[in-house]
Amino acid sequence: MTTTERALCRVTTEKIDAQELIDAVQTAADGAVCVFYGVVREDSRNKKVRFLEYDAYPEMAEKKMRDILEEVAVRWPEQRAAIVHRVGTLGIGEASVVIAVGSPHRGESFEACRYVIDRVKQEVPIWKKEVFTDGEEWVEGS
Amino acid sequence: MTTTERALCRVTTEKIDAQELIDAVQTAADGAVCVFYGVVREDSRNKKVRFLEYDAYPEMAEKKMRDILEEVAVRWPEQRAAIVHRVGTLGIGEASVVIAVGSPHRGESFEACRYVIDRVKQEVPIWKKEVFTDGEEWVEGS
Amino acid sequence: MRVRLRYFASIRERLGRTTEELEVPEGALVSEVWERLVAECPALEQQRYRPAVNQEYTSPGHVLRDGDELVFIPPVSGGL
Amino acid sequence: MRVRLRYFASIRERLGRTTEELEVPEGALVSEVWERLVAECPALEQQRYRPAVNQEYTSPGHVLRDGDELVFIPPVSGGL
Repeated sequence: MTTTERALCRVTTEKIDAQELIDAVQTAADGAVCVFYGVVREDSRNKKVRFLEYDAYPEMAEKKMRDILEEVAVRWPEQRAAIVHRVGTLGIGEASVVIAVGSPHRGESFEACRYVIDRVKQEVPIWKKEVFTDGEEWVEGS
Repeated sequence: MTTTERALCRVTTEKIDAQELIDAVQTAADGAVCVFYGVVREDSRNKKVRFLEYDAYPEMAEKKMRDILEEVAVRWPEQRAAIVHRVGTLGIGEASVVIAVGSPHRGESFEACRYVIDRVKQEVPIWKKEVFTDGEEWVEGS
Repeated sequence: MRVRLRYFASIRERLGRTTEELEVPEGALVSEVWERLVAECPALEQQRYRPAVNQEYTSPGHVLRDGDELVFIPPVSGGL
Repeated sequence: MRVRLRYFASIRERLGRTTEELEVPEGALVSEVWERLVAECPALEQQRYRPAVNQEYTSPGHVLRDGDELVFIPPVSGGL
């Protein structure tokens, strides 16, 4: 049994409840909780976004998220992280992903939280399609 | 009139509502919101904390918070930040401070949020008293 | 032997389907399945992807086994 | 002339009061007010502080003016 077996990592079609993630990661030993929200922004490459469509390979996405939480547990044994990614249609300002990290110390909470979002963007099989006023396009990362 | 004149920075005796801070900083241009919670932890220097008492010089605390938000506006013109610090009696796990930063880009949202909490800990006239099972002590920073 | 394919995002839209079962020869490589898709749908020729077998990233030279789940993962763009 | 003092945290507890108005001579320095407090309450001798006048940090050599608000700020420990 790994340390992150019961960790919270989920792909959902519903609005993300950040408090659920905080409750999942915060312990009495923590002095710091860092929460990151990826949100839909209005402009992309100088075009106006009407909304986004997120698609996921959900079983693999959750597996890769769990792998990332394992990486956090190895690198920062005192910390815990959680990841929830939303899919489907999202409007401007809505959160596509929320990451929470609970930590005894503030510096490491930022480092771990940033590590998680960077890894999510590299590894987790989720894609967004930008729907503009005059067309639409799947965004493909590097 | 400065850019941060209407920014949210407040000392309060009430539970902090992180959503209020997020609403205060997030714009349609943002792709990232970073929220930091400083929370009361159970152990301090190997002693068990029962609860904390926070004291503030409230007028100056809000003024120094506003100065910090000005620093953020100068250093990261595309970002906005908010700070709410709670005072009075706080139990284990409760948030003493919440900071939110809205940003077009994720990397800078972490940098700015960390900058704000570091500056709060240096400059803002707020103090905590740790109340242990066998005594109490004002914590004095460096 | 048979492998199960699932399609996502741009590849799903180009192919116009979400899943299928394919009969492939023993010892077939991931890259050979991709070539069949490109032959069917030339628009995929320029498509970048990472293959995943049974929900783990792998290489185009991966040898498939009966019952594998194979997905060609377009460059991911989740997060924000 | 008069200055208004406010006390917080450890200094408030040591002095046992939260605020007072003090009559000081023209041209009095922040450090001279501190010396009066230490004379009254020797437990303050080792107390570290940064002085603030009218809610801005300043130096012990700051020359006070009538109506100033003077606070001796113990090392801060807010945040977490």
